[in-house]
Amino acid sequence: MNEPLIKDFSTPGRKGYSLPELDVDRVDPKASLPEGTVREEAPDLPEVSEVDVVRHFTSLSEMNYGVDSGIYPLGSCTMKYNPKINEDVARIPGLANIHPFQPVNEVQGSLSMLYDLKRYLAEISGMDEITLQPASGAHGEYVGLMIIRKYFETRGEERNKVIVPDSAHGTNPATATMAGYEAVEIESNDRGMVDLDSLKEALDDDVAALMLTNPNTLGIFEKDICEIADLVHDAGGLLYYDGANMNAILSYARPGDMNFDVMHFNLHKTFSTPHGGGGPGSGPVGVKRFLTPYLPKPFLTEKEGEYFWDYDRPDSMGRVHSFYGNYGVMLRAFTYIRGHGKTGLKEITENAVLNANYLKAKLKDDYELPFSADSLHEFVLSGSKQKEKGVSTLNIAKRLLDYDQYAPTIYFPLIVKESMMIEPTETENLRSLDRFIETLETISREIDEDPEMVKKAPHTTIVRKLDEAQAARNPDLRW
Amino acid sequence: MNEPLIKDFSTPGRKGYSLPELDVDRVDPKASLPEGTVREEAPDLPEVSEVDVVRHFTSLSEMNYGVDSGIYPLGSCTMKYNPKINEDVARIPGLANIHPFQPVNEVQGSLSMLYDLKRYLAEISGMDEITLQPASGAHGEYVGLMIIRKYFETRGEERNKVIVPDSAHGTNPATATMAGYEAVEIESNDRGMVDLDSLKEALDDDVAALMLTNPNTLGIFEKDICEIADLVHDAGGLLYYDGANMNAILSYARPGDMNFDVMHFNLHKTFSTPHGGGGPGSGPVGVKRFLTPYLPKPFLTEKEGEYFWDYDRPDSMGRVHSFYGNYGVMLRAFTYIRGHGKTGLKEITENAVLNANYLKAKLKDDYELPFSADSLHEFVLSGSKQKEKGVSTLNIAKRLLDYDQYAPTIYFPLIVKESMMIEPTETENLRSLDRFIETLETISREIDEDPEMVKKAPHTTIVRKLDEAQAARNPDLRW
Amino acid sequence: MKYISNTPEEQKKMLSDIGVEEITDLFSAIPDNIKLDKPLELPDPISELEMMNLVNERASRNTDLTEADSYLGAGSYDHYIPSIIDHMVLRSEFYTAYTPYQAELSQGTLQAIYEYQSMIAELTGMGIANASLLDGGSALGEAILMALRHTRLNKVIMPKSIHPSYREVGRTYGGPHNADFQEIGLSGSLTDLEQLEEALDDQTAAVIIQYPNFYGSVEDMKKIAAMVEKQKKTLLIVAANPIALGMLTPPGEFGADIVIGEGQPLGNGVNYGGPYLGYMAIRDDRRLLRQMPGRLVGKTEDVEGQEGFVMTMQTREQHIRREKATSNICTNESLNALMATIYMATMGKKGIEEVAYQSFNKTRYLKGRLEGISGLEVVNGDNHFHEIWVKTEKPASEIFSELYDKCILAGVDLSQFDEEEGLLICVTEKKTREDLDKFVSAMEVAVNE
Amino acid sequence: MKYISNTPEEQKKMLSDIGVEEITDLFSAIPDNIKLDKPLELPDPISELEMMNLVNERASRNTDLTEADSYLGAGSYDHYIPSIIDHMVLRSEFYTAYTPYQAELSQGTLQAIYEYQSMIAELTGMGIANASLLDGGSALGEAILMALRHTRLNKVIMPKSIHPSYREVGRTYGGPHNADFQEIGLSGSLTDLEQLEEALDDQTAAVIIQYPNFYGSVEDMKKIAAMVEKQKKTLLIVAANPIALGMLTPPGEFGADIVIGEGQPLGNGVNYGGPYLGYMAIRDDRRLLRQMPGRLVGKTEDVEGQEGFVMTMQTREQHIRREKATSNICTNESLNALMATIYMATMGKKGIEEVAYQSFNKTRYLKGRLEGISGLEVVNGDNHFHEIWVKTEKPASEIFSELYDKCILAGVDLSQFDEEEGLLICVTEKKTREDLDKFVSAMEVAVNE
Repeated sequence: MNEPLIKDFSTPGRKGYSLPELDVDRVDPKASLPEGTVREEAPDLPEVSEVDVVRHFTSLSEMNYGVDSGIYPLGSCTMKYNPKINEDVARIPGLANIHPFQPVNEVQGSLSMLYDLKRYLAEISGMDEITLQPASGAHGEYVGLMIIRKYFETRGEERNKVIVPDSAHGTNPATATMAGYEAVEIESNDRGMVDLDSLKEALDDDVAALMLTNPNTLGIFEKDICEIADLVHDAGGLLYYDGANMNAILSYARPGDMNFDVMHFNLHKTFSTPHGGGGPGSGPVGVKRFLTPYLPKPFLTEKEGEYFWDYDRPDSMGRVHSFYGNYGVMLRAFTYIRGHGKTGLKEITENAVLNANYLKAKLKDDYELPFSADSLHEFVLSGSKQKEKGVSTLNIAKRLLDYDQYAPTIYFPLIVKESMMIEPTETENLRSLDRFIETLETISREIDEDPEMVKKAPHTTIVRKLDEAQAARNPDLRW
Repeated sequence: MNEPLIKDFSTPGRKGYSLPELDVDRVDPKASLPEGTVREEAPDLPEVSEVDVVRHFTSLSEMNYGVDSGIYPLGSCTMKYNPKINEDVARIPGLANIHPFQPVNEVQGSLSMLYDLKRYLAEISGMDEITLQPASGAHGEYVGLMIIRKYFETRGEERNKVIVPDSAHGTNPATATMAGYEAVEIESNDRGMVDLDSLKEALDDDVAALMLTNPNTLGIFEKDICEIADLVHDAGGLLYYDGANMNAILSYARPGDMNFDVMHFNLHKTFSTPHGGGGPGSGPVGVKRFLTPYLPKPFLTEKEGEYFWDYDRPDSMGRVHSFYGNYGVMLRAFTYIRGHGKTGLKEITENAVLNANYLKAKLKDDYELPFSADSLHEFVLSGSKQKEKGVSTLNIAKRLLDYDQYAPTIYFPLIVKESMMIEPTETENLRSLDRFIETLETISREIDEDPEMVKKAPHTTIVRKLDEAQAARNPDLRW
Repeated sequence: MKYISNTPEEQKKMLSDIGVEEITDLFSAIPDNIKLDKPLELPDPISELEMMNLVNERASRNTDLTEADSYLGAGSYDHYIPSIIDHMVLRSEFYTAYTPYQAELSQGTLQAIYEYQSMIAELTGMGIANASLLDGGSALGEAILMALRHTRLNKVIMPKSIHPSYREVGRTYGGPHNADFQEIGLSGSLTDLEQLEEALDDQTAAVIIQYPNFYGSVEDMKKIAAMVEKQKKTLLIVAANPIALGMLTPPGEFGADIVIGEGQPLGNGVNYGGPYLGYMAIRDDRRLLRQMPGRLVGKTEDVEGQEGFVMTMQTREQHIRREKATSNICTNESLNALMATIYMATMGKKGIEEVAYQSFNKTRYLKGRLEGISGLEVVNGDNHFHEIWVKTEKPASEIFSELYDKCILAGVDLSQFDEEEGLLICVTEKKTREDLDKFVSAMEVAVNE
Repeated sequence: MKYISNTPEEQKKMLSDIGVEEITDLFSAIPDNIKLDKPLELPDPISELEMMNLVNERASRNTDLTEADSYLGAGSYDHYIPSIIDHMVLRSEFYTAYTPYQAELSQGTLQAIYEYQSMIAELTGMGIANASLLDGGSALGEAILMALRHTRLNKVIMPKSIHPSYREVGRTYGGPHNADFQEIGLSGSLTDLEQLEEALDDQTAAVIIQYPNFYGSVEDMKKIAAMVEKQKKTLLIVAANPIALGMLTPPGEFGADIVIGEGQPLGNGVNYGGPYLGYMAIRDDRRLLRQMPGRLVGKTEDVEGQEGFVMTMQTREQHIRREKATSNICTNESLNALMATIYMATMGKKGIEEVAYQSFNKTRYLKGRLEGISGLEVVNGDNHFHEIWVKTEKPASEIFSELYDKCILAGVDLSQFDEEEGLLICVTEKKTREDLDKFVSAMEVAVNE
């Protein structure tokens, strides 16, 4: 049932495209372009019909699993249902079919939506100003650290380190490096939270910032956040909030109120813009007032009801996108937030947390719960008990696929062995949660009864377990 | 892997809809409506969330096979690729979002498209006038016979019979009955064509019309069509053309030139509007000039560049649709015909006929070809050889499904035993045709080697062979 | 635009395998005297890009409902359509499939139809619903034929309170079968029940009632049903607006034998009148069922005992029964029925009730405000669902055109049907109070100017 | 709007299973002093219907490209997008999926990316392409970082013939890593090669060339490549327009080390600048590959020997390598890459060539006609692909606004970048001769008025 590659459908002379006849003279570019710059032979792309293309990609889609297929409990990824109306809004010709170089007076409708989105995000987060330019979460982190960098630069302070807890996403340390910082890892304590002593030890006048997710990747709220903030601020550093877990706290707590100075949002998580199989995302950054001058340019501004891009930002950290960021994603997030409004966001968080706690309550007997602290929208189990029977978390994940359900995030956070990070989101219904519970219970039973079978999973998927080692050893990256 | 019924997802109080708050007073209708006409309890429809609905119907769609899934060789159904752009055109708000009671001056754009479509159909068929009102092929047949009825009525002739060849679609005799005629069946000759002697015998002054498909349901062109037409006309009857097989003759021959008086088109076959799992279709009817007065009303007319509906049609056969027919389907057919234009339609027919003849040439060794006459866009095989080995055409059809291909039309036409009526259409590519051939050859081999296995097919489909007898005996038609 | 895969080289190979030289050789069976010897007189082919430009230009010649505030109804209703419907319908496994002849590869379509049948039956309070018919008008035609066959009588009482186009279709269908149509006049905006009682006798095959009726009012169903019940053989056919059934008592509770109607209001766009879907539901009666036209989907089991769905009772249908079939219908409106199914599922119990009540209450609000305008009469009084019949001294056509200048489509001018005068004004849940107030102001000016 | 399934009863049941009373109890870990004690100051929730009205009103405040004849380009190009792309992308299995962590349930995304990588590699003439980056500008930033890491040098030659925004992004990315950017001036519409030669030395990590360059002209790639080749370590980074590669020699043939660019012209709409996709391709070189940022998909086999696809070489990436990763990139632009993949497949060999040639020839036609206008200079001469740089005596802003009155978006006013003056005019295959003639007439009036 493998689908061939699109090139395998190719036959010389077959056409899938449709273009008007050229209605002007055809001239030879070789006559006027620098020698050797006109290609002799057209690029060897497939020659297929429209029918071939449609069937091929329809078939590929059927080899994929999306949120519309069922539960997608990837911890920290917030795979919630993507409302269809957001797709409609992003496709309204008057909104989609505008060019980034149109003068601002021609695009006031869109700018008003972006401006509103900024105001919403500021209110939701308790931050003062927002840039929408970053095109993904990691991009947002990068912009955030670059703002911090510029801030210290302007003040003439040299600070070279960024502290990152060991439970942090891999993007945090990688971002620190990219922004020219040295990443310093600190350990978590036995309750899964930032260890204050380790933090104190790491803090010195070389520290530019602490990057933190709250609730953290264990789903646990860092209760000591106010103390943490004070410690960092007292050491002259700034506090960076990784917004990956915002779905846990909408309307309940705000990074701004926790004294974070900079943060990023993941519109494709919290605000339900589709992940698209790995993007596009969007990672707006929020800052406290004193950091506003350092935001990327251009900066969206309003004056007397007119919206425009301000390029005159002498202290800006610069630019990270060719244009203004992932506009189409912003339209979707605008729709989502505006539609939910004042009361809806709170319900999102409440039900996300309820669903996660329900799963946790039901699963903690069959699987080890390494940290017992209260958790919010997600929680982490360990497959250690099962590992003792020879079945790894990877095997469990693969076995879940046989039951037509996606697996949790596995082997992350690194501080838990055989970890499974589970985030159901608010859009799963009880039936689907119960089915997930039942399946994990079944797998636990299967591990007792027939561990070899589980180790060989998946059995019913379109391909069985794939050899990743071979793929890395002998990279076959193109046809 | 069964998908539950949508009601099985229902929980009291769950909501999938989104409506504004009522912004006027809410009054009790009981106060003003006749006693007993206000229901006490809302209808017991499912109470589910939007996510439930989306997942449910996404899942149902995955349990279906469409043209985008692969070959769909249903004879006489012309299951060709449905271009996506036709769907886009039919959804342009300026075209889709108009109300049937808007005055004609507000909908001139749409009326111009319908009028152009009529002109195209007239040119393609060689008929003089067209009505677009019938909403399906059978509806078109009905309108056609009612036009004939009205014609004879107006002339004061009483004619009560309609002749139908035994190879005709079931709709033909049923339509005759519905239009108040007695259907008289005549036999085909041994070459699969209308038997002229039987025809002569059946013809008398009680015959209103002969209904004919050309090429007929065997894919064979009725060579004697001119003589047939003369015979019918000489007997005072009219000639009706069933347009189901128009894909065989575009740009090669026209019913009008064959002296047919009335005909219907199947826009959802020849002109590639999607069948939608059994509709919507559209069955425009074309007539020769002398029958124009009898066309349904309202009748789309043009005067000095303005288009309007003419209701003043005193001799009209009446009306068969609440409005003007399946407008959305007409837009798609307009796009298809206009896009292909003068040269494209000819290529359609040529390749449809080529593909069918290629299949026939390759398959006639393994399966019996009961009529050897040249055939056009489709052909009929018989599973008689296989039947002798205990495997029926139904079994063969079901076995095809195991290879993820749709089956041909089976047990039709009735004049061939164990018949398989195969129409690949022009949009199948050689790869897909070869795969179909290879699969039928494989099945033929399987029948020799393991007939029991074939008889138990399908094996790999989402459900296995379903008990139709039980369904009819104890009808379970709702939850 | 072109959707052919074969390249010239492939064509050559295929021709050689077939054993002919040229493609044109394949057409030798067509006699020369009728073989077309010139190209069709059609425009030249164009590309997708040119096509989009062309159709957008045509669209720009229309005024669509996003450009005007529409109060048009009369059988085509502009309700809000949840976004998800088109997303689901664009799943090509649904829309590019044929009638589900091979059930095993068509469980999606079949199960959706089964769900459709179930929900239509529930909504109408009837026992059995079919898989859809062509539209509301033709569904009435089919219901009439069904009644003629079932009762073997031929008088059909078809009041003038029924949509004029539906009556036309009904007459067309009944014509060849000697149906004797009796029209019953109006009393205000309602069927004249005295006339009805008089016309009704033991020769009556059917009484047809529209619910709410064409003029927007709700007939006294109890009284009518009681009259019909007196005639043993006579069938009560109700043409019901399915959205209204979110608020109105289902016809099944009044003893209707056949309920038909236009399914368009259930999640289908106005689309200039089509494609829509006719629905039909009947009492749970085996004899009636055998007379029912159209496809039926039933639940059954496969060889392993697993549940599945098939088309069933096909012996009623043309492809099996040929000239003895209950109808010639073959293609129905499956995709539109799917849209209705998704609509009913999405709105659910509370949603369909809310749509009905909002439509009713907004109509009531408009009615109340319009009644304040002198020179304007609302014929319905307080008996309406979501349409009202307004009479003014000025001809409706003038009022319509004055409101059109303010981008308001004021309602359907009844004079076009040659029976009554006035405007038929429809209000759905899509209207806001602000819209309605604007309408009233514009109407005030137009009526009294 | 609301997408929550739990009903109050279900919530109660779940809370009781968890062992708490109220939902708010689940939030007790949040200290009171930071717990939000008031509702967010956001508007009230609205329904889908209200939302559509709201966003349509906003849209009406824009002038979109269907309302004006646009000659805007400068990195965002309005090519024809085949209808099928959006149909395929709306398959929810694609757009509602996450990064393909579980390969066995993600073969669709993975195979599509493998096909994308293959076609990008083919188009650019390079050995290896990654699964996409965020956009053209950030792809340049990543390429610069890659060159710094690979060469351990820090001089980066970035001529002014490169898109000003890309240069800004490049400077941002390079900043923290002490990149020493050297800008090279223009000679006409081309990079001043003498300056380039002068600046290029053995401390140079990379030379960046845009192809065609920002002003629409095609650099003398052979000459430049020869210069770069003289410096052993220096990498040649080419920022190429992928559509232009339907006509222009692929950078791989000139020995480019890294080719990056904006993938938007491949079947992605202009969309006010995003989401787009950055593409990146490199020489088939294991050392370079280890420095490559972004996802890579490779072909492999399952336990039964069946072919399949996985994300590979992940040890370069942040989730494995953390602070030592080649980039922090995680989410890329998979869905946009899918659109590009479908575009490349649909257009194919001949189609992409035809788009390129049509764009080129229509630009040439316009250029020829514009040159006939006195007071107007085309800086490019005959060296252009589908953009030309036009200088007039009148300020470009005045010309732009005069043509805007005729519903023409005359081009990008270069003065906004503070380096040069004039209009950058872009012509794609979507323009007709008639459009171009109208443009010329309008320009004639505007220039000479």
